[in-house]
Amino acid sequence: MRRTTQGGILVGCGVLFVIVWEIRSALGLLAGVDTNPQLYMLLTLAVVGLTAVALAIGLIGLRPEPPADEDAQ
Amino acid sequence: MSEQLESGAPTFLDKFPDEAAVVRAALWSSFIALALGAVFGLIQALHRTDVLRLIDSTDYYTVLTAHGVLMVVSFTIFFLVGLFTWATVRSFDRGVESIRYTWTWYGLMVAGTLMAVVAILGGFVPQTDISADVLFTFYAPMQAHPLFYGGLAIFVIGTWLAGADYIWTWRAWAAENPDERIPLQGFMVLTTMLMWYVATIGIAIAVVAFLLPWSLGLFDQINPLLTRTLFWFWGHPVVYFWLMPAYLLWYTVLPTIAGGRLFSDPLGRVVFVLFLLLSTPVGIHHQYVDPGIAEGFKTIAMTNTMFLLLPSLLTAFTVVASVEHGARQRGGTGLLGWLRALPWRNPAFTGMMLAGLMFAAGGFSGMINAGMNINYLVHNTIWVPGHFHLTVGTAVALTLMAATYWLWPQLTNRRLYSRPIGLAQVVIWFVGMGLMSNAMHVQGLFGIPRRTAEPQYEGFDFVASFGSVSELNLQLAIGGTLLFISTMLFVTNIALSAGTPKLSGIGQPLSEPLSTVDDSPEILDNLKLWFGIALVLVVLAYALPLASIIDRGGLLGPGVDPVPMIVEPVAATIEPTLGRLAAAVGSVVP
Amino acid sequence: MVPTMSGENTVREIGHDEFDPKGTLVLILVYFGVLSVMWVFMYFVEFLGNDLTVLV
Amino acid sequence: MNIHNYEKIWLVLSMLLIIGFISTVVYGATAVGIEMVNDEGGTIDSTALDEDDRFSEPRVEKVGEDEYEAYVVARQFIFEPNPIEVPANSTVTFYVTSPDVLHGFEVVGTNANAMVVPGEITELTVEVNEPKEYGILCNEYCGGGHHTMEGKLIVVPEDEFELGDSNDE
Repeated sequence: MRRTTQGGILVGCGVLFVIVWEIRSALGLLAGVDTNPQLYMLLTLAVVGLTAVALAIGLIGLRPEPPADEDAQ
Repeated sequence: MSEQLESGAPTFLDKFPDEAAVVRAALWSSFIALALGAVFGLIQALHRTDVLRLIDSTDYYTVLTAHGVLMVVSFTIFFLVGLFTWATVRSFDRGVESIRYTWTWYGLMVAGTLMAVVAILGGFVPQTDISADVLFTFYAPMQAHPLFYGGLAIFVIGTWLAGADYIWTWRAWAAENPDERIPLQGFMVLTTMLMWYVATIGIAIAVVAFLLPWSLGLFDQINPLLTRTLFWFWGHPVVYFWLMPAYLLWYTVLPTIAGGRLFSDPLGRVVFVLFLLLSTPVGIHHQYVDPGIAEGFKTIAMTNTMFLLLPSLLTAFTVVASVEHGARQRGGTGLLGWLRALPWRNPAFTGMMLAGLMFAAGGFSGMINAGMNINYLVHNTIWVPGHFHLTVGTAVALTLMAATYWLWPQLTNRRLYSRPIGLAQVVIWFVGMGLMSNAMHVQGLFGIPRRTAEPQYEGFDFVASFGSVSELNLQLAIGGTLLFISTMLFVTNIALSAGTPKLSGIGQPLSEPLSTVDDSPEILDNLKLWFGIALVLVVLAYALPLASIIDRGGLLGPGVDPVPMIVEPVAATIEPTLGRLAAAVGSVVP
Repeated sequence: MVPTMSGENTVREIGHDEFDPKGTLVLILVYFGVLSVMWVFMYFVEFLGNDLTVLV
Repeated sequence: MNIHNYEKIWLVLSMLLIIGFISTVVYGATAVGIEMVNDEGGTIDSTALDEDDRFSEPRVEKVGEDEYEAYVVARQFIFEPNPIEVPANSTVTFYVTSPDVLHGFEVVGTNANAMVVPGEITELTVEVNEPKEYGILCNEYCGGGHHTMEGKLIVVPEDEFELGDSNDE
């Protein structure tokens, strides 16, 4: 599988971070689960960081956009 | 980076150099307001969360007024007039009728902004009596310096003249092309400006008939519920005025950048007509828990507001379908696998998509705000700023910034200074806003108020149902800091772009819609009809509530004295007597 | 005007009649589900379950 | 006009969503009986609260079996009376007005949340249950000391409640 581009990793991990972190609020409000904030933050960063590394070394892969577009704007 | 893809097509600057200069000026005015507003925003985020307090808490309200006015009046509306000038000239494919006239309305808007900003920043200088610590909503009987109201009036007149400019171009085009349908961008510009004419009736009456003469001392009593209602007459449609430039970009630019075509031109027109019709007769939903307005009027406002969800829900479908079309044309396959085929490394595309994603979340909190009785839960809590930082603060702001990455080369014939910085900027914004608005929504549910320097009280503590208030504060502060960094990256990136070499032939034509206007009924383009219906709807929604308010409190409400907002730190202690003293002194000095 | 921005990126041209936005439909149905669940939660749990009910 | 079938499906679902929202609110208003603050509180000369029987001396009054009225003045930057004391398991109607600028009247962490406008009287009826202390805060910006404007609502056990306790002067 081809490696994901740096830009793709940045965008993907930014979105992943927000989603994983928002789940904490959802757990707190909807389910009444009070997670430890420090621990949860560490966990979030770990999930996002591991995903970033895995994407970077091609362990998991997303096909990047066609190269022709790289500098089109 | 590899070389710029050159289509060989002329840019907007090549075709319309004079108009491009106006557009650049308007956009720069917008970015300066954005940068200043971001500084004030950072001060606030750190102050109210008690992370870092650089200013006296009394001055917090000066900062808050400046942040509000600069962001939602100057940043958004300067961008709007710049973008609309571009869209009008581009879509009718003809220059403005008089470039001097165009510069005139731009000049008026600048003058108005400067007046209002001077009045607001005067609040930092205790030696003057110039002050406007009245926040963006300037509810009477809090009184600002006349310069503030005068500045607002001149700014709004500038926008009216801008609208007339677009109509002028349209009429000139229509005289030469009597049988043609209005091009889509032109249609969007015109319906938005017609909506603005309807909406600004409220603010014009409030400011010119009441607040300005009252601040000049021509009369000394005012009906606060009347001016507040007139404010919201304008104060809700103005949020659509902020949003419509983003919609215009989502409908007409985003599909092209995604490599596709707009799914449906006629539905785009239906959406803008719905906004023209329904944006204004809804303002009373900001007054669900106001005294002096009957529940029936509030129910009507709620019903209208709920139906106003329709054009936004339709937009969600049309825009995502257009992007999907782009992805499939780029070779994307599968039920959701096409998402991978999109140009995620392009900051213009990614920024607009992230803005749209946050708008989906902001749409939900907006639905809660629109619900009449559930408003008791969230009214004036920080939930509300949490909501509008997702809508105007991201759906609009991030879209405008992202679109600038695409638009700026068309206006300057220069490449963007750095696309990677641009990409990082939009992602930082998304993460920062994710943190900040999440914390704001949750705090709001715990009853923590908006618009306050120190949400910490002596007699009680806020009860957090999970986590803690201090943790949420930290989250809010980190989010606000990221947003500040993101704004600075954006403005710097654009400023540095002035130093990149001039190129030629980098024009980017926009793609044609899949479903064109030809198969839609001509009545859609009958702007007079829609404008007339919009006016009728406004009369239906507002005639009775306004009559009732005037009947109750009088045009110039008896028994309400002005309270000038010339608050120096000393006068703002908890002693209420001092507050009243300041008011008494202030009423002698109008 | 050219139909698309840059021919190089277009692997295939897809016209009006051959395009069904089924991915969009899936995404928007998920959004519909989220909205409905969140609305019910906010109204019936957060609001109606809250203290000091305002009455006539 | 040519609208794709999927978009028609979405149009129908959108309308259902909108109608669902409105129905929920109507259910709350009718079946649960939640009334909005409205125009029934009446008007008042805000420069002459001293001459008004109710607001010259902000207080709590008993008006019926388990029914109380609280006359509250919200001004820069205090609530009067403070604290507001009411007995448990009663129905309390707040009448709130302002002699100066707009204020907010929010019983913290509850649904009792309304605007206070000079010249108008905000009327808000709530049911209070077991003994508890609530904070009250102003949630509409009202001047440089806005963040210091707070009060208290104390729900006391029925057998400990005495009229007049609420007056702080």
